[in-house]
Amino acid sequence: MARIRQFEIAAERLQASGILESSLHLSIGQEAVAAGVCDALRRSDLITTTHRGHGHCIAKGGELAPMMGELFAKGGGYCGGKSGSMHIADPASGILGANAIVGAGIPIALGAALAFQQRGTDGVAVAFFGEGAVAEGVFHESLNIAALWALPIVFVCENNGYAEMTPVSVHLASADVAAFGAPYGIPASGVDGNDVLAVRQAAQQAVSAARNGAGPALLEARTYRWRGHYQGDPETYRTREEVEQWRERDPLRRLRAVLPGAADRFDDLDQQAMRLVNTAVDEVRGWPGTEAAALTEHVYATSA
Amino acid sequence: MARIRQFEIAAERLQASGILESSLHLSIGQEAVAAGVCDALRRSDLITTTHRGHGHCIAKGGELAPMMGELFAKGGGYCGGKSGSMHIADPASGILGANAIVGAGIPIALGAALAFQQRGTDGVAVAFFGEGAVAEGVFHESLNIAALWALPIVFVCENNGYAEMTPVSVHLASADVAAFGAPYGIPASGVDGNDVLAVRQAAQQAVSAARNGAGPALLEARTYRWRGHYQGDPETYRTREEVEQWRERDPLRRLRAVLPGAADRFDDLDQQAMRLVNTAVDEVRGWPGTEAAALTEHVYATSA
Amino acid sequence: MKSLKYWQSINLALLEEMRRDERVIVFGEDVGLPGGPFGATRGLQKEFGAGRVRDTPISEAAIVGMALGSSMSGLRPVVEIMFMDFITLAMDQLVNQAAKAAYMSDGSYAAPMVVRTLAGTHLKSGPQHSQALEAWVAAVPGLKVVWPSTPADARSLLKAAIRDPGPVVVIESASLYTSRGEVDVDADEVAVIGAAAVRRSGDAVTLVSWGAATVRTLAAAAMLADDGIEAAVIDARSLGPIDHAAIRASVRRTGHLVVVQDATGPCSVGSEIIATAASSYFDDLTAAPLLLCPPFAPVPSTPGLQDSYFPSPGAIAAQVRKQVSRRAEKE
Amino acid sequence: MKSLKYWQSINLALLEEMRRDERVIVFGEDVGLPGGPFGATRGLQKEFGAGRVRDTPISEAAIVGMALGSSMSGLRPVVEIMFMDFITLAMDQLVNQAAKAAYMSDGSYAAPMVVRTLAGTHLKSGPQHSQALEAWVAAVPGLKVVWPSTPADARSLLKAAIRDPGPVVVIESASLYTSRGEVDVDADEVAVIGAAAVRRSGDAVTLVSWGAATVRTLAAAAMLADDGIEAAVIDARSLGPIDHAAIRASVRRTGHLVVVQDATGPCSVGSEIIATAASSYFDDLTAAPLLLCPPFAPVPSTPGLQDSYFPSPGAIAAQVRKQVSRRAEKE
Ligand SMILES: Cc1ncc(C[n+]2csc(CCOP(=O)(O)OP(=O)(O)O)c2C)c(N)n1
Ligand SMILES: Cc1ncc(C[n+]2csc(CCOP(=O)(O)OP(=O)(O)O)c2C)c(N)n1
Ligand SMILES: [Mg+2]
Ligand SMILES: [Mg+2]
Repeated sequence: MARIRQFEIAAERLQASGILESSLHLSIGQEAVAAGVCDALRRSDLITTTHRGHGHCIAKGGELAPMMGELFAKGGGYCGGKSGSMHIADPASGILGANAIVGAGIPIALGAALAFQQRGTDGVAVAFFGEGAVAEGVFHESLNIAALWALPIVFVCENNGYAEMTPVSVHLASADVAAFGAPYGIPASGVDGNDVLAVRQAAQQAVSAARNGAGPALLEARTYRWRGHYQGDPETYRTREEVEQWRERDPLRRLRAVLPGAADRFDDLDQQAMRLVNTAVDEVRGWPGTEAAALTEHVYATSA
Repeated sequence: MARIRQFEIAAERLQASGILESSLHLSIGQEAVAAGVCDALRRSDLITTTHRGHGHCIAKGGELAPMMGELFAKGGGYCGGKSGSMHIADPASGILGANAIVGAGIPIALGAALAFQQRGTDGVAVAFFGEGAVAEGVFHESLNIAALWALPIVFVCENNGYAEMTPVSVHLASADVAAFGAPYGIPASGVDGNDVLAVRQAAQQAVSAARNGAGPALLEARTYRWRGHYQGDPETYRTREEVEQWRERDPLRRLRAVLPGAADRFDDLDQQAMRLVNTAVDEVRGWPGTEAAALTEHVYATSA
Repeated sequence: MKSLKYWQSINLALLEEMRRDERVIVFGEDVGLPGGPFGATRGLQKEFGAGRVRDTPISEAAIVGMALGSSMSGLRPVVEIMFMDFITLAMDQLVNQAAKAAYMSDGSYAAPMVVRTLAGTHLKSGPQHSQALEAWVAAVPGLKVVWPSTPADARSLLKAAIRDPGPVVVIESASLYTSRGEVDVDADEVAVIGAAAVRRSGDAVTLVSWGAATVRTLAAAAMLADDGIEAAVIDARSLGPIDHAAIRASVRRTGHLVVVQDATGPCSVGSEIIATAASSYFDDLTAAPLLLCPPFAPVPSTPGLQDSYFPSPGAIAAQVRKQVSRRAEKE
Repeated sequence: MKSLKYWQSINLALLEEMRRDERVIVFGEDVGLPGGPFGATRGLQKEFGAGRVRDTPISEAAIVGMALGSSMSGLRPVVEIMFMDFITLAMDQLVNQAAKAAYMSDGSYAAPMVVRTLAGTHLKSGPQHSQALEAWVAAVPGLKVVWPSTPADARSLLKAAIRDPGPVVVIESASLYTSRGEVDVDADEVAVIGAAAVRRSGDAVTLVSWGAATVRTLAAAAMLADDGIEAAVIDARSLGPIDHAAIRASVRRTGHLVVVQDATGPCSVGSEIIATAASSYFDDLTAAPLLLCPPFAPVPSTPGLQDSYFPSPGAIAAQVRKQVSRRAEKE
């Protein structure tokens, strides 16, 4: 969590000061979901995520330098600097890809789960998505197929209360995303998404069931984004008080509070995360930018 | 019901004897759904339906001659003979259109419901669809919006146990289509789709609630198609016994049985229906075919 | 006359049409209270209420399907698909349903609906937020497609689209949203869909473009004029249908046809314009026509690469110089 | 050599590829036990089991999305979208996701997946079951697109598609499903995607076509031969990429280019072929090229009208006669 937080704070700062050109959708305040879920995963498990996916990628094992490099559009970024913040992908750490289309990562993760099952491995796929994606039909199509075929997938909905500028009450006719599992007989649970231990516990249960052939699960993590939808968002759709209330529930501070005597270790972790991020930023800024030739490279795969 | 039955039997016979070229998806055995639901509707209410939509169109008030004319590709058909069995549409009787794309009529009916609401009328829209359409994302997208906006729409699912050659257990991870209303708080009920009185009662309740501003409802009618998916279907996916069992539950005969002393009246109705259909067929066969010029007419609307 | 930004003109057109015709309603993602991601629907919900201006869930297929159903039932919906890349989610409703509603019903139904959507060059948002997919919709019988390049056209084309009896896709250039232009706000200017606009006249070469590419083409034409090459610049404005007559009229004088677009080449509107020239007025061409467009690749997010991806004024001017000198050789 | 029907060749290719490579899996609507709506997947589930050959729900977007995800994770999925009209429901997954998977990841991922789909002239099933939408996919960087017109090609192109490292759309002509042809079943024939086939040579005019239209074009060429006009017939086979070199080689000899297609005209593959001819080998053309295609209208169900909708051998021959006489006048 500390690493995610520091990564995004750094990106935010760099962008605000004009050093980083990338547009950013930050998950600050939501880190417990990424950390708690990915802690239940193996490196060989596969995830898909969204426009707000830095946290999931870091928690899954994505390295800071190539991630930051991608934001900086450097040739050494995870996507050669061609795709940016919304498209981090890395086979080595099991990141099938972040995605700029709401809901689109869900059936892709489903395909990964199909591959795990068909190849006879015990891998698990996780689709991270915001509650906004629940309104996209492909989410429901995917639930149905996952249930029919008992695929090893965990659907993780980060319900942060808003889709862009629209509150969930305006875009979803259900107070409860977990409810969407029921018609398909998919075990579903809601969890406090700012409590990393609770998230981890729920994820472990869902992941190990999926790994053992029990089929899919749906996990709704209720959380909140501290920043705007994107950096620059005027945020007219919510009050400062609301944001403040949620800042009180900072997942990092909460973890400190429940792990007694851990304050020192946490300070160390924060420091270490900050150092790692700073090192990555320094390193990456020295990298060469994406070369002009990259523009037309890899339009077609050359091997698979 | 009698009229629907006779219409489809006639179409079937005409096609089998090579007189009618149209491909056909018959609803024989499912007539109670069309009749029961449409009996709860006004002429000014609006429906959308599917590839298996003859029954809904006739029950909604579609006239036999222009319907049969459309099957025969006559200029006097409901669509000038250009669109055929899967595309009957008629503003006068409130048929927005049958549809050859599974699930596609659902959001169109939703739009009609939006228009009723926005124009301040008390009209109700009905989307008829098969259980196969439940797997299409747009069904769920439509449920959500209908619930959010409390639109006057009734979603009527004809669950006939199969989508083409695939049984519902293979394509839907829920034994119960009505269950899909729950997450959205949409009142839903399942009904014996071969019992026209039960269908009507359920439809009346749903329609009058929608008419009175109570929002959408979902109605699942369980039924069975006696014929193949299309005329010519080898039907290897089901047993003769299964078909026979369902023929026992013939909605027409069941209605006779529950309305005591009605046998004579029903015989009359059957006779009358047959005569009407025959008259329509005779009339229509004399009509001129669609003219060559029609090929490029109405590609663009000229007024609206 | 008043100086307005492109987005303000869109906003004004919506406002005026909603005042004029109470059947006009607006819905889409974030179009209500937030006024749209880039302001185009600002203030509408306040004036017309939450019934006529509705925030939808993220359900592109249902949005377009509802537009169709409501347009067949007495309304005149104007819906927004935030970026054209997202139209991929609504192609059934747009192409199989809306485009064919009039035809399939042999004219008993009409679908007077508008789909507004942002396309093309954008703020480096990458491969899934930058595509120019105009050819897909221009290829569909039953759809009309327009793409304004000026604030005045943003207003008059949108008005025309709203008043059209059939479905119209209005593509807007995100990169032009804050560009300014004079708009005759006192006149109820309604464009004719299907008519191109000659933005600059010239006898040396005919440049055809639309949307944001038009602005870069005009800049190129100014550079060329400095070199003594007078290029005609035609803003196609309507891509479905295309005003081939206007293009031909210019080519007849210049003999040279160059199309500049932000979409990739194959099966594009540029291909169509050039194919039509070759098929229908071959003898008016004195040299091979030319299509200036991005390489056949997705749009990268990379700031540096984006600039070499889309045809820039400098690149356009350089290519046109070559084109014109080819004639010189031939003559 | 063995005489096979088009659908049998597809079936054979699937069978052979599944035997060869256990990563190949097949899924789609009704492809399992029923063997596909027209038999193309018959017997596969029996041989390979319900794991490798799966019946899906009616969920086109999820089908293509799963194809992508599984292809990125070690499988080689071949999925079926029953009719190309239904691809409208899967365009996001196909175009925004699969086509860009390699590019967006800068080559770290590949998406070796195949989407099979039926298109074009069909059994009078009307406007939503007959569209030829090949241009949409041919226009997308990252996708390959093939369309066989013979049983032998149905096998060898599908094999090539399955072995290709990226996403390939294989379009099949429903109207050719029961047509017969010789197939060298003992050889493991794998086509080269991107290579056209010269079906008939001739020096009078170059006819280019693909899919079911090729068969009608060949029939037209036979009629023309009776009149002493020797037409070359090129079966494009691959529409993404298009083998412009093969077309040019023929046009260089004939000077005349006529494209025959079952898709409507604007922004089509035919437009692209003609635009490329005009842009790249203008001087090889001795007369205006010609596009023979349906009128710009949806496909009616009407039996009588469908025949005048799609270019028939007679209509093709008549137009080509005119085209060739045009040269005569010019010369
Ligand atoms: C298909 C599609 N529609 C619309 C958008 C524009 N958009 C980007 S993020 C977003 C809101 C997503 O909300 P949610 O899923 O809750 O994720 P969050 O941003 O809250 O993490 C929208 C509408 C998009 N990217 N893709
Ligand atoms: C989007 C789409 N996918 C597939 C098809 C092919 N198809 C036609 S009918 C059908 C089955 C529909 O089943 P259901 O909805 O249960 O209706 P029923 O035929 O049982 O009345 C299918 C798959 C189609 N027409 N549209
Ligand atoms: Mg959210
Ligand atoms: Mg069914």
